[in-house]
Amino acid sequence: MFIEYTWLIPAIPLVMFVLIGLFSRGEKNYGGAFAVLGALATLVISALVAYEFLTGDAYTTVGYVTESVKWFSIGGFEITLGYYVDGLTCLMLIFSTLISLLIFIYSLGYMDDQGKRKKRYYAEISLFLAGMTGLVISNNYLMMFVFWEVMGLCSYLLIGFWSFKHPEGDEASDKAASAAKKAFIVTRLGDASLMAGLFVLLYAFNTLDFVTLFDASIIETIDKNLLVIGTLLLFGGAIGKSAQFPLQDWLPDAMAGPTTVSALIHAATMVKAGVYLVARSFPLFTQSMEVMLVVGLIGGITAILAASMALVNDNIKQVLAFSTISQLGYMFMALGAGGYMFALGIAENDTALVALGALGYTAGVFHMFNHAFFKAQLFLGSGSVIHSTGTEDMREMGGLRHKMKSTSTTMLIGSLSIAGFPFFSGFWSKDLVLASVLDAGAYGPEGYVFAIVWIMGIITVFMTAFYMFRMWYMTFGGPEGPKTETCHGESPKSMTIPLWVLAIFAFASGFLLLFGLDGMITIDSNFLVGTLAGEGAIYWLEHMFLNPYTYLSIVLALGGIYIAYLMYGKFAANPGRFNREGTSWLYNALEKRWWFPQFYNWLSWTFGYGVGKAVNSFDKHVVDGAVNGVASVIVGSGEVGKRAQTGNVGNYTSVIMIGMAVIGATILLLAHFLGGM
Amino acid sequence: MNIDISSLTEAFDSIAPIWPIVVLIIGALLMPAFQILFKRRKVTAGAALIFVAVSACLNVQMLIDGYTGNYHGLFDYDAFSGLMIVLFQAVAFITILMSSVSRETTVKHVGAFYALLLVATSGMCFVATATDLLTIFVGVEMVSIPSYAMVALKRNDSRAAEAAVKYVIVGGLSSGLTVYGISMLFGLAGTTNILGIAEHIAATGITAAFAIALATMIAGYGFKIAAVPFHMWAPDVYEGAATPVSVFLSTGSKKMGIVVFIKIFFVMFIVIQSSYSEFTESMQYLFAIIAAVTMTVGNVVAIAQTNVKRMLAYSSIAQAGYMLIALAVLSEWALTGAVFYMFAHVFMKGGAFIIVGILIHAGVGETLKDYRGLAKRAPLLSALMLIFLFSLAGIPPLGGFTAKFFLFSAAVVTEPTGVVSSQWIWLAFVAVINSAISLYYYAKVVKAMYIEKGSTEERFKAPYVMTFAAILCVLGVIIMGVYPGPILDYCAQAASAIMSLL
Amino acid sequence: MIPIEFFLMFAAILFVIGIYGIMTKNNAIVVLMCIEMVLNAANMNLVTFAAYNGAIMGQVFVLFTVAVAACEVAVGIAIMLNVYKVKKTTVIDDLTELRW
Amino acid sequence: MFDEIPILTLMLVIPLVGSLLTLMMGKSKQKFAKYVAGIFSGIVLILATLLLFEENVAALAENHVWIEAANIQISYILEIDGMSKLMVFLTALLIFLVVMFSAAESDKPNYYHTLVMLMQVGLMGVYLSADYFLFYIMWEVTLIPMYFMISWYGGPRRHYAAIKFFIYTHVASLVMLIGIFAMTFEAAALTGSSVVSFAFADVAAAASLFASGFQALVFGLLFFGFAVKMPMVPFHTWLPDAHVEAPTGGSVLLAGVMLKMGTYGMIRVALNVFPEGALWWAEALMVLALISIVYGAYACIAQTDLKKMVAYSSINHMGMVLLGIAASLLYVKYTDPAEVVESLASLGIVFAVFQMFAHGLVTAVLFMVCGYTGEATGTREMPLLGGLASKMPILATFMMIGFMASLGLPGLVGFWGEFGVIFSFYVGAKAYGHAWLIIFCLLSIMLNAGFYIWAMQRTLFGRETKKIDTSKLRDVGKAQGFSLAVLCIFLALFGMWPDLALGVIEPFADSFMQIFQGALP
Repeated sequence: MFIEYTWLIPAIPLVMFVLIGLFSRGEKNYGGAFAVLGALATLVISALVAYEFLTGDAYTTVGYVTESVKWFSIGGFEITLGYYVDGLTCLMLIFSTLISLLIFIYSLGYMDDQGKRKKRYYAEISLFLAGMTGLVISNNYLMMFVFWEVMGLCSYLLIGFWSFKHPEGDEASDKAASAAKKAFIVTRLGDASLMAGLFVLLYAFNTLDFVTLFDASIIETIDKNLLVIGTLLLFGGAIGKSAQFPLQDWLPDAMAGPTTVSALIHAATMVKAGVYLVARSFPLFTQSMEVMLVVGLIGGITAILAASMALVNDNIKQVLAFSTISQLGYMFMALGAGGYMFALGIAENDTALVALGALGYTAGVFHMFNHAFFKAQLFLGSGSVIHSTGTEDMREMGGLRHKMKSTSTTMLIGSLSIAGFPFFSGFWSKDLVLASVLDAGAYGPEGYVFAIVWIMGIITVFMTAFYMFRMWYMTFGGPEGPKTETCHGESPKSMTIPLWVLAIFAFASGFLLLFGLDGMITIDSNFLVGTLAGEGAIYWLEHMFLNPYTYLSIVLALGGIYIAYLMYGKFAANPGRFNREGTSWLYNALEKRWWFPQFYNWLSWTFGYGVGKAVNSFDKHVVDGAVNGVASVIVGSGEVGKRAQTGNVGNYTSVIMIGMAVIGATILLLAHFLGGM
Repeated sequence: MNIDISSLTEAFDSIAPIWPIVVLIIGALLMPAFQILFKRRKVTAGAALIFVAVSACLNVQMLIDGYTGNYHGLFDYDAFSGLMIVLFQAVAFITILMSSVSRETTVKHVGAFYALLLVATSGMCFVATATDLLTIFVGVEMVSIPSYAMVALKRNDSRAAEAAVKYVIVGGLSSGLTVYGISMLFGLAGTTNILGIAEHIAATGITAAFAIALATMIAGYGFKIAAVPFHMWAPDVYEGAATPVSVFLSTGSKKMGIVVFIKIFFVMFIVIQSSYSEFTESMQYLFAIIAAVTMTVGNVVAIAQTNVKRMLAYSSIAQAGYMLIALAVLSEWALTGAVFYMFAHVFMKGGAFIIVGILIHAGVGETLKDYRGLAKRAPLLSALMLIFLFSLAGIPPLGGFTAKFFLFSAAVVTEPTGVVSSQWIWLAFVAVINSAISLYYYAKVVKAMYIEKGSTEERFKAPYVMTFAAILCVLGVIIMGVYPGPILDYCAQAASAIMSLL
Repeated sequence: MIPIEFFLMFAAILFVIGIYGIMTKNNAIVVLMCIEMVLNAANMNLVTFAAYNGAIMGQVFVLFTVAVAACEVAVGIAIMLNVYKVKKTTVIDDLTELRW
Repeated sequence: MFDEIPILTLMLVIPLVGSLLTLMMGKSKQKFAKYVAGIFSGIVLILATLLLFEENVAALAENHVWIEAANIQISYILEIDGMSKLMVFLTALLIFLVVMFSAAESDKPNYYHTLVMLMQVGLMGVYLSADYFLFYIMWEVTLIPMYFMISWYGGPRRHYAAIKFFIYTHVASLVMLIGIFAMTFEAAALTGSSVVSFAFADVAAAASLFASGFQALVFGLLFFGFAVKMPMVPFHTWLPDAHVEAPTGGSVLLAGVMLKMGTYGMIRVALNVFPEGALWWAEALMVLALISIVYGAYACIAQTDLKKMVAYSSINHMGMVLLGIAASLLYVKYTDPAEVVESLASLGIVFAVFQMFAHGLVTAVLFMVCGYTGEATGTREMPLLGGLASKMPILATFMMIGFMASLGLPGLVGFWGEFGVIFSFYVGAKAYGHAWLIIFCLLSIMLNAGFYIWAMQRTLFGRETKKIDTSKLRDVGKAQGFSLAVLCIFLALFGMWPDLALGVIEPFADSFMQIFQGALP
């Protein structure tokens, strides 16, 4: 009875967007109220839908509910509009709407000083929410792509929110503008690849509806190469959106936007879309091991790369941004490993292996779920810090724990969670991820790749713990920094309440695993993944704590935390010792983000603008030059030709006679040869 | 003594084919009398106009009746000649209208001027009907000699005097060449009847004498149509002469040259084709080259002109080049196109010259500089000029376009409902490229009139008669553009009449 | 009887002289004379052919030509006088006001 | 619904009357010209909209013999079908909006509107006429008003631009004219009819009879004529100049409707009459299209003048149209006739036409905003601009919508054209065996995003410019705002519901491709 109204979920925020855009006016506008109401409504409906689906029988039988109307048709291809609800959808809906709601509420306080622009802000975040929810409920790739792009637009607008008239002056607004540009163009690169993927799939399947695409019997009939190409291109899209290596570089810059926006992008919407895409397309991806290998490897590289960059960064938001990238890396790791085993299992038709694959899938999605909460919490916390100190540079902070009690406490919870401190949510999913990656390492010819990926992952665990607590201590621990004196103290209730709510989730969301969430996270029943019901607490506790590597990761995490404490909490160890006072090659590499920004600048200036300049000058001088050249030749010959008109009739007669002579001679010759003369 | 009336009537009957011409000649003889009687230019002009009108009525009557008649093998009235006579009378009409008020033609001897004009007109009609080299020669001279005088009649004007000298010298030379060529042909064939000569040649073969004759006659009559390289007199004379005279020369005597070409070479080559097809083909190529060179030179040099009158002179050289396509293609359809083009050309070029004349008359001047901001000073005139120029450039839906449409199509496909022959497509390309080039300098005038700011904005008053003449031309242009059907039909009849000679 | 070539040659020479004069002479009057020579060369041809082919047409033609030539000269001389009156010269090299 | 009235003729007559009326208006009454123009173009727009939903279009055809002499038969034939429906609607809409937009035009407004109306006559004629003589006349008629519009209301180098535009396109039309001669007369000869008829139908009847060599040759001639109009690299250089100099309204019409004449003619004439020739040229078309696309996009990046950038982007987008056509050809050429799928064959044409329509709408917005920016700030040089968003929020919004639509953001009309064309090209290229070629299209997508976003950054965002006086910048006025808003609504409407247009195009494209394949040997 509720599922029929799934389409309302994106529709409501969309309506809000329009309403705010049209009717909200002036300084004191009700944009915020509209937006929050919209988010609340979406949350409610999502919850109802999820509840109905999970209790309904479709959940246990086919595993999805879908319904669609014809959108338009071209020749043989019919494109539909509709919803496709399954466990994954419900999960995504719940956490994205919930977190969005909290962020919107938080914004009421955080963006209160923005005056006229609040209208724009709330309109855009509503649209953003609409984009995400729409993406989640889409029943076909094209519709999904539309919302995918809508989100891209919103991220562009929101990152560039301060791209003109920045409170901190022109420099900042320039930075914001170029950050927005970078975000849009880089993700656009992914989108282009995704689009190409859609072409391949559309060509192969003659439709883009999930129902058909995920039908094992139909997939059988499709040319495998097309599938491989198609899925790889899809993954390209995911790389762009989820800021995976090598397209991860836009995300740190995207911090130029308001912190709430960063929270929205990192926790609830944008970057999750990439993971969602892969998770959603699992049936297609698992058609070949190679693709999954690529996914896993990319995930591993991203995880460690991003973590390494976070080690040395002094900007509180950028640290979080890097942590996001590296956590996303974990998710792809898990999906890759799971899919790999899955594909292998299908190929060798070994159900146990398939089950392991499903586990990896579960791990990936579960980590996304947890990450949403603690990342949202961390960002909002950092937001509250920035709000009260007015800076993002951690070196100017410190000792804030006394002035901002709830912020510091909640952020501590968040940090523990992301660091994988036992029993915090991060711990469960992260160790699940590592476990399945390790499993994957044991199977198949290319298994060793996953062994390497696992090593990357396990190192990342340590790094994560370290940089998170480095951040925490630099901000809240130690003596008071220059900006700490001038800060306004704790943030308003509208900001702290969401912090606490999120903190609770950040701590507790992991336990859901023990109460059957895993059953919810599963692929549709065409693929016979394990059982659709949750495995239950005992299974998972065994699975976790009988696994020696779990303890390894715990130890590493604790080690990371301890070192961070030594360096930045107790100042017992001077970080300078390790980077030779910032002169070491590695340190510079990290400072310069492994030279990725330089590389991309070089790339765009050479192959974008450089070629453009060349083409333009070619156009001006060669192509247009030819045209003008012809013209001027004709005109010039006119100028020359008129000089022949000397005005002396003697010359005229001479010309006449010469002409006649020539003609006569020709005719004579002709007559001689042709005229029978 | 008793006079046999019947013989007289016979005489009159037999003279029927040339009645229009006779009327004109009578008029020419009476002109001075009118001047002496009335001493007023307008009246004399009116009288001349009446004579032209009368002969036009006669001619149109005959044309519509489809009358054909032969006068002692010298004149042969058929659809073609009828149509051409209409054309020449139209030219005379326009010229008279113009000269009746133009300040350029205020001469003492008005009667003489109109006498000359009518004689020249009758000469052109001579040519239109002639079937014998003798009559053609005489006709051409009847046009040339009066036009020398008319050019010179613009008294105390150094440019006119000089133009007359050039004209008489070059003209004399070419008539000399012509006669020499004719004499050769006469020597070969023993007759001066064109068909007779042609058949004789076809029978006996191409000889050096014939070749020389051809060359001399091409040169001699090429002077009339101002085909390159016999064109150099044209710009000077057109520029120097009084504008009405320029109109007469560029629209009238040029057309007569084309008619001569058709009557002599077109016929001759087609007859010779039967026995010496390669020779004929090579001659076609010769004419094609002449045509191509003519239109190119005309257009390209016109670009460099700053004097509008002179520019128009060059442009009419180019137009002659277009019309020569008919000689190259040697087909009935091409001939139709050419005849149609002649009509269109009379109206658009005549009209353009009329506007130029009006501006000179009003003291505005004749260089591009003087044309600046004309749209403000004389909206109607500049609108008319715009139409004429665009028509010359071949912009639809105007007469110039339809004319080009039919003529150029003949280069692509020699006969309608005949298969496309790639033989003359290159000529079509040259032609279209040329008409694109021509657009450039016509547009320069348009730009001067409409876009650039003039030094002054005060209006001036244009003589009604001339404006009327211009409007007549515009009507012609537009009608030929929008509803060319009937005229095209007549042109087709004319062409088939020529073909039926063979 | 005199072979026809003689007359034709004579005519041709006359023609060429005339042409040469027209092209080279610098005095308009002289040029006019040369034109006459060309015309007369043509006449020469015509009568010759008429005589040898026994076709009377040639003679007729000659009469016409002579008449035409007369008119031409008359008009020509008048024009020369006119130009002399206006420009005080009949030298062709000086009559180059109209050009380009 | 229009059984009695000759509605198609009305489409030509109404604007003609309008142009004459506005022409008559002297100094005193010239300020009313815009109302007259508005009313007349409004009526035409209404008729066009009705036509868009008229099902039984065959009944509307008008056919009168016009010139019948010397076994030449020229008729006055007006017809309308799926493709022309859209184009006519687009023309009517843009003309109306241009009149609205130019309401503020103060210098000789009556002549301005005369030219606009005259333009409409020509454009409508081109899209409606079904006789080559008429078609060509209308084709040329469009040149003259545009020439005057550029040289009267244009920028500093307007004389150069105007004459260049005039002559360049005129040469192209003349070459096309030769092609028209060749095909019409040859058709008459082959069908053995005693009169040469210039009617589309009679010529197309001979489509299967033409010799292949002849087809290839004459297709080339026609193609040149149309390619210059499109414009296609390397025959495009008249376009940037014309656009930079033309007044806003002029650019809108030039890019919005006139360029479409090229691709329209290509489908209506070249493909229709010379299927075999078209196939012979298929690869060449594809290569040229790809060149236009990439070249245009790259040229955009280097531009500093907003309008010039948009002009080059038109080259890129029209290249897309050509690519769609090429896609269909490739598919037909390289698929075994037995297993040709009709829907796949017509796909390219469908989206080519759709892209024509989409680009018409989008580019109108672009030129309006760029033109307005130029008029308001006094410069269109991006380096001199910046941070305008805070001064002119409405303009900024419209510009953003326009740019987003043009770079193919889903939900706006531009996306479907791009998506569809590239997909059809993927299908064609797959048949051709070189699917990788779509990389170039993806590259163009990237570049589009690149230069549009960069342009926005340089114009609207970032620090507020100090180089020009921004103190008394005025945001878009009512009239301009209205026309822009209407256009944006259409962008969204067709973006959300492409079926509106596709439904009109598809039947046309299917029957077209069936005839096309039927005429193949």
